[in-house]
Amino acid sequence: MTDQATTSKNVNLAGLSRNDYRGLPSTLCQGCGHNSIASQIVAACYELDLVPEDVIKFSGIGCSSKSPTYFLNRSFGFNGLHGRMPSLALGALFGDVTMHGIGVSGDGDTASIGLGQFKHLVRRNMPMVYIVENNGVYGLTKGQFSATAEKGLELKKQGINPFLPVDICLEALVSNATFVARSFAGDPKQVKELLKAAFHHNGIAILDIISPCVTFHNLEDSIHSYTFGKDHEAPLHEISFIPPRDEITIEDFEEGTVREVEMHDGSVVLLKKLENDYDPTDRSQAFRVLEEAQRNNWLITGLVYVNTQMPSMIETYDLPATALNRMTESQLRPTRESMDMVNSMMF
Amino acid sequence: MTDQATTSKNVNLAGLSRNDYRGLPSTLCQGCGHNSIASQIVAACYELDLVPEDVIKFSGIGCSSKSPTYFLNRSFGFNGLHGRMPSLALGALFGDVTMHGIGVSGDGDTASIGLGQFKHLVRRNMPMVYIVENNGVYGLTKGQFSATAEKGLELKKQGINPFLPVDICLEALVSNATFVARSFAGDPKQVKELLKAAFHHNGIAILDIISPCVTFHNLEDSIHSYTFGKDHEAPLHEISFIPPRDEITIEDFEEGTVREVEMHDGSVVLLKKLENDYDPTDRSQAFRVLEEAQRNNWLITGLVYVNTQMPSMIETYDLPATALNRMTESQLRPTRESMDMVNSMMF
Amino acid sequence: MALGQQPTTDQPSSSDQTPIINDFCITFSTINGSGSATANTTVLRALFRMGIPVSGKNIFPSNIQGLPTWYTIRVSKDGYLGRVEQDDIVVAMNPATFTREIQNLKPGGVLLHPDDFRSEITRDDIITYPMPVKKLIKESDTPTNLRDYVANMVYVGVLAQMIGIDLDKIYMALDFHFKGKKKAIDSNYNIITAAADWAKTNLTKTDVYRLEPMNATEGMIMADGNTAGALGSIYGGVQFAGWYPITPASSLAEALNEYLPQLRCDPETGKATYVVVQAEDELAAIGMAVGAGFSGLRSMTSTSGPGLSLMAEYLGLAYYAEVPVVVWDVQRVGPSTGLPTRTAQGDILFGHFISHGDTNLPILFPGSVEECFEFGWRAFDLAERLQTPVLVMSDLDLGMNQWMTKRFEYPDTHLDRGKILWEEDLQKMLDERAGDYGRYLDVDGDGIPYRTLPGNRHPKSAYFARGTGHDEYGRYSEEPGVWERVFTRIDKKYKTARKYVPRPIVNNMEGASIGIIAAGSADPAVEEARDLLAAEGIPTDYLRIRAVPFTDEIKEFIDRHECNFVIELNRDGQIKKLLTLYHPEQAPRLRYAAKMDGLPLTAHWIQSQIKCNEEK
Amino acid sequence: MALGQQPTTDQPSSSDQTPIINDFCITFSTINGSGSATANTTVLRALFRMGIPVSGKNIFPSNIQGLPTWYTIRVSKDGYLGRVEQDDIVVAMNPATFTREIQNLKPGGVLLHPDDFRSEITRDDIITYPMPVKKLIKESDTPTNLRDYVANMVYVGVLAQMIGIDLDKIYMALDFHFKGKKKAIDSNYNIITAAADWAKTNLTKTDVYRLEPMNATEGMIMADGNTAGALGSIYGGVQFAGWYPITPASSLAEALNEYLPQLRCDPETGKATYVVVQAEDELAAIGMAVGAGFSGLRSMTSTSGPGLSLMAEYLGLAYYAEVPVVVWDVQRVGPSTGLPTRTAQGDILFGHFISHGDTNLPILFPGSVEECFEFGWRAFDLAERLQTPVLVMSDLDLGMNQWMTKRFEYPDTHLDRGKILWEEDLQKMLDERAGDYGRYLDVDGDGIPYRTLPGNRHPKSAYFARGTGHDEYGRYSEEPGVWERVFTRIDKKYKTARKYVPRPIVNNMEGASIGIIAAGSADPAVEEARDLLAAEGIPTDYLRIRAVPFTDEIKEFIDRHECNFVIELNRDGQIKKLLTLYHPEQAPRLRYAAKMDGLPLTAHWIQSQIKCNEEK
Ligand SMILES: Cc1ncc(C[n+]2csc(CCOP(=O)(O)OP(=O)(O)O)c2C)c(N)n1
Ligand SMILES: Cc1ncc(C[n+]2csc(CCOP(=O)(O)OP(=O)(O)O)c2C)c(N)n1
Ligand code: SF4
Ligand code: SF4
Ligand SMILES: [Mg+2]
Ligand SMILES: [Mg+2]
Repeated sequence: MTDQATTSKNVNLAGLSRNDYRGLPSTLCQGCGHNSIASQIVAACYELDLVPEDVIKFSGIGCSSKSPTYFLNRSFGFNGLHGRMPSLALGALFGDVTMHGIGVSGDGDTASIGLGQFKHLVRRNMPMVYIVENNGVYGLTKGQFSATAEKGLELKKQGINPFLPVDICLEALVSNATFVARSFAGDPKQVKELLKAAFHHNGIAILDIISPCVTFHNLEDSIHSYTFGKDHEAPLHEISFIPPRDEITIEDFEEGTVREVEMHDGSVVLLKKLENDYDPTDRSQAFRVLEEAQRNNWLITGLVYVNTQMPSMIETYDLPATALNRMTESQLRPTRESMDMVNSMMF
Repeated sequence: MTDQATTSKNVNLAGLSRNDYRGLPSTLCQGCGHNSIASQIVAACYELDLVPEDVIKFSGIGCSSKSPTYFLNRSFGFNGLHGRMPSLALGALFGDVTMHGIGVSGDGDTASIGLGQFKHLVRRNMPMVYIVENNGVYGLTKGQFSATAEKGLELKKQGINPFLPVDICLEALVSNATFVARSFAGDPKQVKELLKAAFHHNGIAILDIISPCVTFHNLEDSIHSYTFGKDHEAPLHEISFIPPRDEITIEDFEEGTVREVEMHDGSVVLLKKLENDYDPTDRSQAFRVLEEAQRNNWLITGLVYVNTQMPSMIETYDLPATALNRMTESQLRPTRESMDMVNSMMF
Repeated sequence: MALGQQPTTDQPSSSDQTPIINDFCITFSTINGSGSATANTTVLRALFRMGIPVSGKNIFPSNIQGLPTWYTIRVSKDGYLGRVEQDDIVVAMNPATFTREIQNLKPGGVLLHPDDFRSEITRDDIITYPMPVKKLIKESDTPTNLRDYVANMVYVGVLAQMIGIDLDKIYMALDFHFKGKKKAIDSNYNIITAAADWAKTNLTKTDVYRLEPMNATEGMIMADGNTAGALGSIYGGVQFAGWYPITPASSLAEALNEYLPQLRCDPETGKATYVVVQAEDELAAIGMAVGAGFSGLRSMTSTSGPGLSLMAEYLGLAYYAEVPVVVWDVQRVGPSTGLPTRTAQGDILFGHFISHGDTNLPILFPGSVEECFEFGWRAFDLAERLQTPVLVMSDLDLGMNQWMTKRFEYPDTHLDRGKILWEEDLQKMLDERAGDYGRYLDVDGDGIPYRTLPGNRHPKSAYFARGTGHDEYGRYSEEPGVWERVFTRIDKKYKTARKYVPRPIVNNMEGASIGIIAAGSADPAVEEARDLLAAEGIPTDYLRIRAVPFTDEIKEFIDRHECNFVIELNRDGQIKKLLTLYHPEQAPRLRYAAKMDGLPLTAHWIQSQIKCNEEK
Repeated sequence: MALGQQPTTDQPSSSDQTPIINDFCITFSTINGSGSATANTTVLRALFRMGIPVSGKNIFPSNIQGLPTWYTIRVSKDGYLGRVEQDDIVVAMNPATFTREIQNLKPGGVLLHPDDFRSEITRDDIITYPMPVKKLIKESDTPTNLRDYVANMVYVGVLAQMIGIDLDKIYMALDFHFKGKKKAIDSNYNIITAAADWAKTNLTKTDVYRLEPMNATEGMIMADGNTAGALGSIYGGVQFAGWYPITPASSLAEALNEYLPQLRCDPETGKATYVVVQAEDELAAIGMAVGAGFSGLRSMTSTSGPGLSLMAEYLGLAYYAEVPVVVWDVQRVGPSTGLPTRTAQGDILFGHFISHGDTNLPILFPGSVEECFEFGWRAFDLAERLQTPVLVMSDLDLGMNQWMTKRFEYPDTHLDRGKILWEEDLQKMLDERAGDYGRYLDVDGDGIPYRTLPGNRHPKSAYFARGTGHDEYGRYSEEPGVWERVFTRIDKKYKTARKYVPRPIVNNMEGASIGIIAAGSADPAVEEARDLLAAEGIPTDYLRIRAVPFTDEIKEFIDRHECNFVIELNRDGQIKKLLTLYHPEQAPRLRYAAKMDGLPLTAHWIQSQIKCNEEK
C-alpha cells in the first residue's frame, strides 16, 4: 500500500517529500496531545499524496486551534474566532470546491462557545475534516473546565465540575453527521487511518480525539489523560484505509474477520473485527454504543458511524466544476441587455 | 382530583379564579397553535393552585415568544433576545429560588439561533419549564424554514429545505435533560397534564410541542400541521398528573395497566399503558424510541424521559432558603473589621 | 351623525371650492393579514401609470394578523415623495381605529367606510362616502374563502370612481400583480368595476379632490430599496450571501433568491454562479460571508440592528485580517428589538466604530431606491479595493416601501476586484521584487496590500490569515513595533478610501446662508422642506452625505455656512457627532435636528425645526 | 569575549563612579512555563518589604510554555511606577533572547546569566556576572522533577548578594507565597542562600547599582487590579457573576471564586450569599448577568475585548429595558484576537456606543489598583441608581501586574440600591399616587423610574420587561409618541448620571499653560512625565478622567488651557474623540498623543510627544 510503495524513494505519488507537509515548529507544551495529532495530519496527507495547495486549514481559538500552523505550511489557512470556525470554513470552502478543508478545534471551542455553529455545520453536511482535540479543559486560558470535562472532576483553582460532559460524537450523530469517529492522541496509527478515511469522505467527518493537556489536566483517573487512555482505550475495530487505486487482495484477510466500507470515491475503509462485530453504517447501533460508553465511562474508539450516501452541502447547490473564485466579470455581471428586462419587471 | 374538587366553586385551593391566570388578548393569528398552548398554561396553573406572583415568565423573540403576555398577567416576565432566553432565565431565577420559572420559545428561537444556549441550559439542569412551540418555520418573519423544518419541505417563496431537521427531544436527551416530553397543540389534555408534571419536576423540563403555524406552514402532509397531528399522533401512554396531597385510589385502575412515576415532591405522574409498555425512566429506551420515530417520521407524544434523581442546578449551589434578592447590606457587605484581614492577605 | 346613509345636505359642499388636483394624500386603514396590500399597491400603480408622481408608505405592526395597519399614498404633482402628517382622504376599513381616522382628517377631507360601521361620526366638516361592501361582495360570485380578501377591491372601485382613477390603468396594475393570470385579474377587476358603477349611481361627489393624468413618471419605475439593493448586488457580481431573517432586511435576501436564478446562471453550463445560505443566526451569517470574502468571492450579508450587534466580533476580525465583505444594515428603531417595523437611522456610530479595539468602517448611505441599486454594486468594488468590510446603511422606509424612482442604470465601470494575485500575477511580482511577496506588504504606498486567494496553486501563494498580531508576511508576531506598524498601515487605507467613496450631492440656492446636511432616506423630506423654506424667503443649501469617510466637499460646505443643520432620524444626532469627530474645527458651525419616533421625517417638521432655530 | 569566566580587569569598574541607589530597573528574561514567576515576585516583594517603592511588569506571550517572557522590576526611590524603556540589570535565563538582552542594557548595565551560555557577549561597556546554575542545583538536594523550577532561585540569591536584598525579607516573601508551608519555603530559601554565598565568595561587584532600605512603603500593599476589582465587587455586595475565561480578565472572576467563600457566607446559616457561574460563552455570561440584574441581584460580568463585542446585543437590551449590570472590560490589544497578553485602552468608543440604536453607557476608568477596589463597589451603586449597564474599563497592565498601592479602604457610604419597591414601598406609592404606579414612570423628574423585583408578591408589582417598545407602564406599544417620550426620558438619566459619577482628579502646577488629560493606567507614566517636563521648565496641569459622562470640571479644565494633550493607549485617540463629541466648543483646544504597541506608556515617550509638539 502507499506506505511501502512510496517511503522507499522518499517522495509520494504527488512527488512530494514529508517535508513538504510540515509546518512551523510547535509552540505548544512538550507532550501536548495536540502535537501528536499534528504529526499524524502530516503523515496522513503525505501518505494520501494530497497536494498541500489543494488543502485549506481552519481553526478557532485555543491551543488546539494554534496547531494548523504546525502542519501544511504550503496550504492556505484561517485562524478565526473562538467557537466560530464552522461558519468561516463553510463560506471559505465555497471559494473553490475542488479543495479539501480541514478544521482543528478544541473542546471549549466546539462544545462550549461553539456548540451551535458546530451542530449546524454538521447538519448541513459541509464536506470537510473536523477535528476536536478534546482535553476537557481550556488550555490556552490556563485550565478552566470545558463543557466536556467529566462531572465531579476536581482541578487546581477550579474546584469540582458539577455538570455532565458534552459528548462530541453523540452530538454529531444527533445532528445527522455522516462520519463520526472517536480516537486518542496516544494511538497514532488509528488517528492516522481515521484521518485518511475522513479526507476521502464526501461530507463532514467529525473526529473527536482525546488529546491530553499535560499542563492543566492529565490526572490518571480522568478519561482525558494519557494513562487512562493507554489503560482503557477500547477500539471498536482495527481500522486501515485503502486508497481508490489499490485493490484489496482478499487473501490478506481471513474470511469474515473484516468489514469493508466503500467510500464514494471507491476507496475502502477496512475494519478488522475485534471482540464483537460492529457495523458503523447502522445509526441506531451507533447511538447504542455511544450511550452505553457514556454511561460506563468507556473510552471506545474507532469509526463510530459512516453514511456514504447522503449528498454533501456542496452537492445541494448546483455549482459549476470550476472554482467560483476564478470567475470573471463576464460570468459575474449580467449583460447590459438584461438591464431593460429587469427595469420592466419593476413596474 | 383538583379538577372536580375546585371547578365546582369557581376558585382553586389558592383561592383564585381562572381569571386570575389570564393574560392579555392574543395578537397571534386565529387558529395559531401557540394560542391553544397559552390556554393550557392558564388551565394547568389554575388547576395546580399556583400563585401567579410565584411564577416568572421568559421568552425569546418570535410569535411563540410573544405568548407569555397572553397568560399569567400577574406574573413577572422578561421577553429577552432572539435565541438567548436560556441565559436570561438562568440568571433571573437565582433572584428568588422559591419561584417557578416558565419559558416559552419557538423552534427558530431554540433550534436555530438558540441551540447553544438551549443545550447548555439543559446540561445545567436549571429548574424551569421550557416550552418549544414547534412549527417548523419562522412565523414572525413570515415563513422561512427553521432548523426543525423537515427535509424536502417546500414552502411559498422559500423553495425546498435541503437539510435534516433538528429533533428538540433528542437534543435535550443528549444534553442529559431530566424531563423530556413531546406533545401536540391539537391534544390539549395531554399538553395540560404534561405541563402539570413539568411544573412539579425538580430540574429542567423540556416540552417540545408541535404547534402549527396556520398562516405560513400548515401543509396536510407536514409533521407540523394540524391534519398530520390529528391523523398520526402516536401517544406513548395516556398521562395524568396527581398532585402530592391526593393519594391514588388503586382501584381506579386495572392491575398492570398503569405506570407511576413519583416526582421529588411526592406528586405522581400516572401513565396508562397503550399498545406497548414504555418506561420513561430508561434513557437508552428513550434514545431508541426517538431515533426510531425520527427515522419513520412518527409523531410520538407523551413523557419521553424523566429522571427525578439528578440534583438541579440550584441545588449544586449551597444557597439560603430565603431569596437572594431580599438580602440587606448587613448580609451583602463584609464587616469593617474584615478589611484589615483582606489587606493583610495582599502582602 | 349616524353612519350608513349618505347625507345630501348639511355637508360641506365643494362646488364653490376650487378643486385640489393631483396634490393630496390617501390613507387606507385596514387590519393586517386581511390582504389589503394588493388593493393598495394596485391603486398606487394605477396612479403611477396615469403619469402622476406617487409614493406609498406602509405603517404596519410587528405581528402577522389582526392589528391595525395603515397604507398611505401621496399624490404629488410636484413630485414630493416624503411623508405628510395629515390625511386628505381616508379609506377606513378597520372599526378599531375608525374614530382615530376621523380625527386625523383635514377639514373638508373625505372618509370612505363600509356602510355597516356603527360608530358615531363626530365631525361635520368632512365628507363621508359609505360603501355597501358586504352587499357588493354577495352580489359578486366570489368563492366564500376569498371574500374577505376581495372585499378590499370594493374600496378600490369606489375610490376610483370618486377621485377619477382610470379603470384601464387599474387593470394594468392587476395584470402585473397577478403575473397575467386572467382568472385572478378578472375576479378582482369585476368587483372593482361593480363598485365603481355602484358609486357612480349612488354617490354624489361633494369633495374637492380630483386626479388628472400627467406624464411626470416618464422613465421612472416603482420599486423598493431592498429589491434594488439585491439587484445592484447581482449586477455587482455577488457570489456569496449568508443571511438570517429579520425585518426589515429579509426581503433583500429574498430578492436575491428570486432574481439570482434568472440573472446569474452560467450561459453555457446553466450552473449557478452564486451561493445563498440561510444561516442559523447572524454570527454565522457574517462568519460565512467573511470566509467567502477571504476565498475571493464577492460576499455579503444583510441584516438589521440586532443582527449587526451580533456581527461585531466578526467584523473586527474582517477589519484586521483585511477581508472584503459587504454588510447591508436595513435600519429599524433600536436599541434592542425596539420597533421592528419602524424606520430609523440609529446604527451609524455603532456601525462605524463596531467591535473592540480601534476600527473605522467605511459606510455608504443610499438616499433613494436607484441609489440602493447603484451602491449594491459599488459596495463590492469598494470592499475589494480597500480589503475591508463596508457597511451599506439603508432603512425600513427606503428598503420596504414602494418608491417612484429612476430606472436602474447599468454599471458605468467594470468590476474593481482590487489587488488580487493569481499564479501568474504572483510570479510576476516575485520576479519584479526579487522574490519578496507578503500578504500585508504595502507595496504601492496606499496602505492596500496584495492578496492571494485559496485555490491559487502557486507554492508561494499560501498565507495563514488570523485575527492575532501578524507581520507584513502574515507571520504571527507579538513584537510591539510590528503591531504598531501594521495597524498604522491599515489605518492608512481609511485615508485612501476617500479617493474611492461616492462624493456628496450638493444643491445650492441663490443667496442661501443656511446649510442643511442629511443622509439616506431623509432626502425627500429635506428637499421638500427647502422649497417650503424658500417660499418663506429662507433659501438653503443642501449637502447629502453618501459615504463615510467624509470627503473634502463636506468640510468646505460646512465652512461656507455660518450654521449647518444636520437632519437625522435618531435620538442623539449621530451624523452630527461623526462630523464633529472628523471635523472638530467645523464643529461650532454644526447644529442638528434629530427625531426618532419610527416614522419617516416630514418636510413640515424639518421646516419648523430650522425656522424656530432661525428665530432664536 | 567568551562567556563563563568572569573577567577581573578590562571591565568598566564603578569604583570611581557614584553609586546608583534605589533607582534602577531589573529585567528577568526567562522561558514561560519555567516557573520563574515565583522567583520574580519574591524579589519584588522582598524589595517592597525593604520599604523601597517598586513595581513589576510581566511581558508574556500568548502561549503556555516555551516562549520568551520578561519580568521587569522597577526600583524607584521617588515612587515612579511606570514602565521605562531601558534595562539597568538583566537576568538572562533564556538563551534564545540572550543577544537581544545584551543590546537593551544601558552602558554600565549589569548582565547576570548562567555560566553555561555559549554565545558571544558583543559589548564591553557592561558588567557580567556568570552564575553556576547547574552546579548549585546539583549541590542542593532538590528532587530532579523540581530542579528546573528552583533553578530560578539561583538568580534570586546571586542578585540578592550583588545589589543587596535583605535575605530575611526574601524569606518573608517566600513564606507568604507558600502560605507558610515550611518545606517549600526552605527548599527554595536554601538555594537562594547557597547562591548568595557563592556570589559573595566568587564575584566582585564592579557595578554601581545598590539597594538601601527605606520606609516609603508604609501603609502600602502589593496587589493586582483584577484581585482588587473582585474584592471591591465583594464589598459592593456582588451576588451574581456570570463569566467566561479570557485573558487578561480571567483572574478577576477567579479572584471572586477565591475570596467570596471567605467573605460572603451567611454568618448564621453558613450559606453562600452569591452565585458565580462559568458560562458557555460571553453571550450567555452577559445574558445571565442581565437576568440576575433584572431580578434585583447585584450582578456583574468580567471580560476583555472579544467578549465585549459579543455582549453588544444584550447590553442594548439592558440599556433599553433599564437593567442594572456591571461589566468589567479588562482591555487588551485589539481589534479581534489581537495581542491577548498585551495592554491597551482601545475599547472606549465601542463600549460607550455599544449596540445598535442610540446608546450611551456610563464608563468608569480606574487609574490605580486601589481605585479598582473602589470602583468595584461604586459600580454597583451607579448601575442600580441609574438602572443601566455600567462599564468599568481597566486593562491588562493594571489588572494583571503587581502594583504597590494604598491599602484598600472600607466603603465610606452605604450600598445605594437605587429606587427599588418591595411590597410595603409599592403599597405606599400606590396610596400616595392614587394607585398610579408604572415601572417606567419618571416620578421624580430625574429620568429614573422605580422598579419592582420578581418575588415581590404584591399583586400590582408584576411587569413584563422587554426590548420592544413599551410605555411608562411597561405595556407593549408601537405608538410613535410613546417611543419618543420613553426614549427621551432614558436619555435624561445620562444627564442625571453626572451627579453620581466620580469626579476627575486635577493636579495643577505653578505657572502651567499646558493641560494634560488621561485616564486609567496611563496615570503613573503621565505623573512621571510631568516631573520630567517641569525639570525642563515646562510645568503642566493634569486632569485624570475617572468617568463618562464627563462632569463640568473637565470642560473648565480644557478652557483653562490653550492646549490640552490627551494621552492614551490606542491608535485613534478615542478619549480625545469622546471629549470632542461632548465638548465640541472645546475641540480646538484638544490635541492627542496616542500609542498602542501593547506595552504600557513610558514617561519618556509622553515627555517627547509634548515637547516636540511645543517646539512646533
Ligand atoms: C470570544 C472569546 N472568548 C474567550 C476567549 C479566550 N479563550 C481563548 S482560548 C479559550 C479556550 C480554549 O479551550 P479549547 O477550545 O478547549 O482549546 P485548548 O486550549 O484546550 O486546546 C478561550 C476561552 C477568546 N479568545 N475569545
Ligand atoms: C438577533 C435577531 N435576529 C433576527 C431576528 C428576527 N426574528 C424575529 S422572530 C424570528 C424567528 C421566529 O421563529 P420561531 O422562533 O420559530 O418563532 P415563531 O414565530 O415561529 O413562533 C426572527 C428570525 C431578531 N429579532 N433578532
Ligand atoms: S496548555 Fe495544555 S493544551 Fe495547551 S499546549 Fe499545553 S498541554 Fe497543550
Ligand atoms: S404567523 Fe404562524 S406562528 Fe405566527 S401567529 Fe400566525 S400562525 Fe402563529
Ligand atoms: Mg480544550
Ligand atoms: Mg417557529
